[in-house]
Amino acid sequence: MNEQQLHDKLRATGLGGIGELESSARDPFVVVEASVLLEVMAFLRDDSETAMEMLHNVTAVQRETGFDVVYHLCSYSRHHSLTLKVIVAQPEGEAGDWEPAVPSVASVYPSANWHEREQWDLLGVRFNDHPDFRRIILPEEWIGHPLRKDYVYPSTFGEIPLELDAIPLYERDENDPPKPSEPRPAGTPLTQPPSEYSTRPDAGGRAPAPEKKGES
Amino acid sequence: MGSVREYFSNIANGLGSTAKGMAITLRHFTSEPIITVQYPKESLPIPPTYRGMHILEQEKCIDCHLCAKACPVDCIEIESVKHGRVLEWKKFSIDYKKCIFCEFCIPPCPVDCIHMTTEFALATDNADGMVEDMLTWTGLRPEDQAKLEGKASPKKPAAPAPAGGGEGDARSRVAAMLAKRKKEEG
Amino acid sequence: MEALEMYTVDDRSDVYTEELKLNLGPQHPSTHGVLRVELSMDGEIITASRCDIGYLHRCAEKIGENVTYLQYTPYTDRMDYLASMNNNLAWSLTVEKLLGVEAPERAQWLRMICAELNRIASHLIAFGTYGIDIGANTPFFYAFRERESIMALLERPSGARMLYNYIQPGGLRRDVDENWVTDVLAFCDDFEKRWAEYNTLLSNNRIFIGRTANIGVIPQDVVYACGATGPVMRGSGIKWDLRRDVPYLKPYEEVDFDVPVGEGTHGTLGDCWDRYWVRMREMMESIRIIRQGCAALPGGEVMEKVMKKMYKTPLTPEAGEAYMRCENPRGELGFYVVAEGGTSPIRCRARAPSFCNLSLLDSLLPGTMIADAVAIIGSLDIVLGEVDR
Amino acid sequence: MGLLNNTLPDNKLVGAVDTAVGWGRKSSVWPMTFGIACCAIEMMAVFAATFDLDRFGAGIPRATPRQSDLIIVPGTVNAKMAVRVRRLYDQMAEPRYVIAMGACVCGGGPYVKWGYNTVKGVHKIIPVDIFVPGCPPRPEALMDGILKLREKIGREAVFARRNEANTQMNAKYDAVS
Repeated sequence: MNEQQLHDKLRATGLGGIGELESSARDPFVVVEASVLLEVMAFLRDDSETAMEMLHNVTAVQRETGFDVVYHLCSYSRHHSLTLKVIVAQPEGEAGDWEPAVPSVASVYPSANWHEREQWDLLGVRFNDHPDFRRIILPEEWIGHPLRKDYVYPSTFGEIPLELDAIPLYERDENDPPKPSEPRPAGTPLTQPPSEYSTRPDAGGRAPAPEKKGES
Repeated sequence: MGSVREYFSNIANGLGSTAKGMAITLRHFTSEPIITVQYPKESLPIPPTYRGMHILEQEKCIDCHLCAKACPVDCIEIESVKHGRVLEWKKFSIDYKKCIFCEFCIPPCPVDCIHMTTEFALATDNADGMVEDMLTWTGLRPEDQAKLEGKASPKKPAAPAPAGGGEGDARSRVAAMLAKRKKEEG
Repeated sequence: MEALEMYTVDDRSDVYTEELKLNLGPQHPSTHGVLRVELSMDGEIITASRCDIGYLHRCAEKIGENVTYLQYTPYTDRMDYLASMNNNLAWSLTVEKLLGVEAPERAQWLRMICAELNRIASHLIAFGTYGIDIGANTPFFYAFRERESIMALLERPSGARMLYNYIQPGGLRRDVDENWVTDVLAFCDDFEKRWAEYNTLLSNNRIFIGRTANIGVIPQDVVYACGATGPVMRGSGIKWDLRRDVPYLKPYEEVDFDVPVGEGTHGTLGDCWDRYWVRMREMMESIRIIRQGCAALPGGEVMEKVMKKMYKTPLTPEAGEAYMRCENPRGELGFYVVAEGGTSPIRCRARAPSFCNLSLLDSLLPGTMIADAVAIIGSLDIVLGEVDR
Repeated sequence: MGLLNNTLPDNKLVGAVDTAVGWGRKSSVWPMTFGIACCAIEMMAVFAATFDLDRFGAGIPRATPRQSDLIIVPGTVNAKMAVRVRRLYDQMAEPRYVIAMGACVCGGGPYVKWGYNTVKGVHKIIPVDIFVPGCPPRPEALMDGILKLREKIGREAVFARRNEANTQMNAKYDAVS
């Protein structure tokens, strides 16, 4: 089945909160309300025609208006795949450390377990009713979620120096401990480029202006 | 009784298959060519496309910083002063603590002045010794100096780039550079 | 689990065993990197296990959001460092999908040959290190000898031994030299003889079979539930290969090859030996693909003309998103890229096959002996660079 | 040892002992089986038949830090791993040597700028004897580093440097940890 047929099939179930098939992007996707996510997943897995045996990937994407949580499902017996999306809009007046929450699908697809833990670890998206909800990659004591756009790069982790020009552990003077460095502004990388030329001006990702070259 | 037989046949099987493997090893020991490379005396053949240490043809370089811009890790540092078309060089260094030898600095160069050589042995015991200076001279060359001071007309470029492909030239320069490095070391 | 009950629920009440917490890794020769597994032991039986990963987390996704599309290619090399060519291929295909371009025909065929060569190199490492895990040191040296030949072949066009950065969005960085195809074919002939020796050395060794058969059995429903792919999936008898079922390169539609699956040769379907044997047979299938690829290699350009300027001006795809799956030696690598204009994506997610395969481990280990744990970890063939990214 | 160093005159006998012990040490530098990332594969290639590190007496990778003289740190060290690397180094017996293999370990490498999690060079954690840059270095480059280390060991006075330096260093580390 192609995506259109899968979408029609989903619509025919009578579940509310299933959006249109968006084909504006390269891969078409279906936007689903968080409230019916588990039902939709269970239907797609159990129906003999859709037969989505595997949840291939779970991704959270931070956008300016909130977070998208993207689920890639695929069927190995029917050779088709579908992308589902849950959009969590950022409420008005919420600060940068706002944590969106979506229901965990680990009860339907156990493979979501690690994926969801990773998204929590790196992006700070909560998955409600997750069986084992803790950080997976970074240490438990880590502060912040590094893939956020406003993440503040740390200069140390405990005693471990993370900066390029840090004093080595074994050369430190116990009587004169190194001063904690100034907190860098959010989003600033750990090392500054050596000269104004050697970094791309729009490396932040969002600025669309293409680069003008003096030479060409 | 059957289990005892099975036990011993298992042992016999294990020994038998080990002996088969040993026979292969023995065959390789006697009849296969030796593949060990005696490193300090010889080395594996390195293709000319190998991405090793960089080399800069300084007289060709026009200080456009395109290589530094293309670098994903910002390991190239360039500093120079432009006097018209004459360049006063201060710095062109590559930090091998950061360089990942991806070769992205080579294709953007409009005058084809930066190349990668097959030199790979960069081991050092100095934590700050991995920043390699690519310049063969710093400041102005004597003839440029004279021209600038005498206010000579900047019609001619100070260092005319050698015509044709500079490939052979770059290679010979690599040889000279390596010889220089070797001399400094020992 | 039978063994577990036999030992824990026993009537020898005078034999008192205490639960022992054992840390396997992160520095351990048989964990294939810096994996840490917290094991609860009852005597020699594992009662519970908990994986702890993240000792090789290298911020790849954050970097992807900050460098340009082209500059990210070397970072994909460093995810699954045993199969850099396949990772480059997956990333390039994702960017090409986002841009809506396609590589020239010669580039596609060369991509396939290089990717298959790298698949053999990767499986050779799996073969050699699995031997060491089980206690056979010799296969390691044989595997590395053949791997050196592949390194030498791939070094010629790409310029590096391991992290090639050769396949790039739009094609290949440079064409291969004129003798390359002949040398690849000569390697194929040589490798077939070596492969037979490997089987005598390890695959059919009685002790090796005893250590791996009927150990770490993964049923098919667990494979689907945990999202395992690649040889782990095929070892359980599921005949699925993206190269055959969803061909992501045109040449894969034209070449003829089989998809080896586990058959339960030495007992249960889906045990360690089946997974190992799937890898061994995949090497021979790769040789078949390479032979056909070399025979049918067309001429022409290897890089799309419009893409050549990406070295000077960064690529700026339109807003959109693309998800691309590729069959890597360890399973299906998926790149999910979200672009909003600009020279960098706003999200760059890598769905790593080893990450999903490793999530099986916690359910596999309880009930087995500690020595089998090593065999099971080895049979999953994980690369920690890819698990943690 | 410091006592010996102070009392023994700098004569030919002490020099001969120095030379003999130095020769013995440099001819059996046993590395530790320790792999982190990409560079570990090239390190394994060095131990394999094509390059055969055993020619220099360093071909027996030991599985435990207690038995090894040399720790080759092959691959990126991140915040989580740095504690373990430090502990492994502490567990090694004197004299111990460290080779930093690869750009990540020499000074951050590709992860120097955006790597929120990586240590920018393992010399921030443990003292390093030889740096081998490259990403990853060729096996020959690592062997070049090991040859340089052998030279360095051969030049070393047996009773002097390392004990002093390491006692001071350990005291400092104990103070900060």
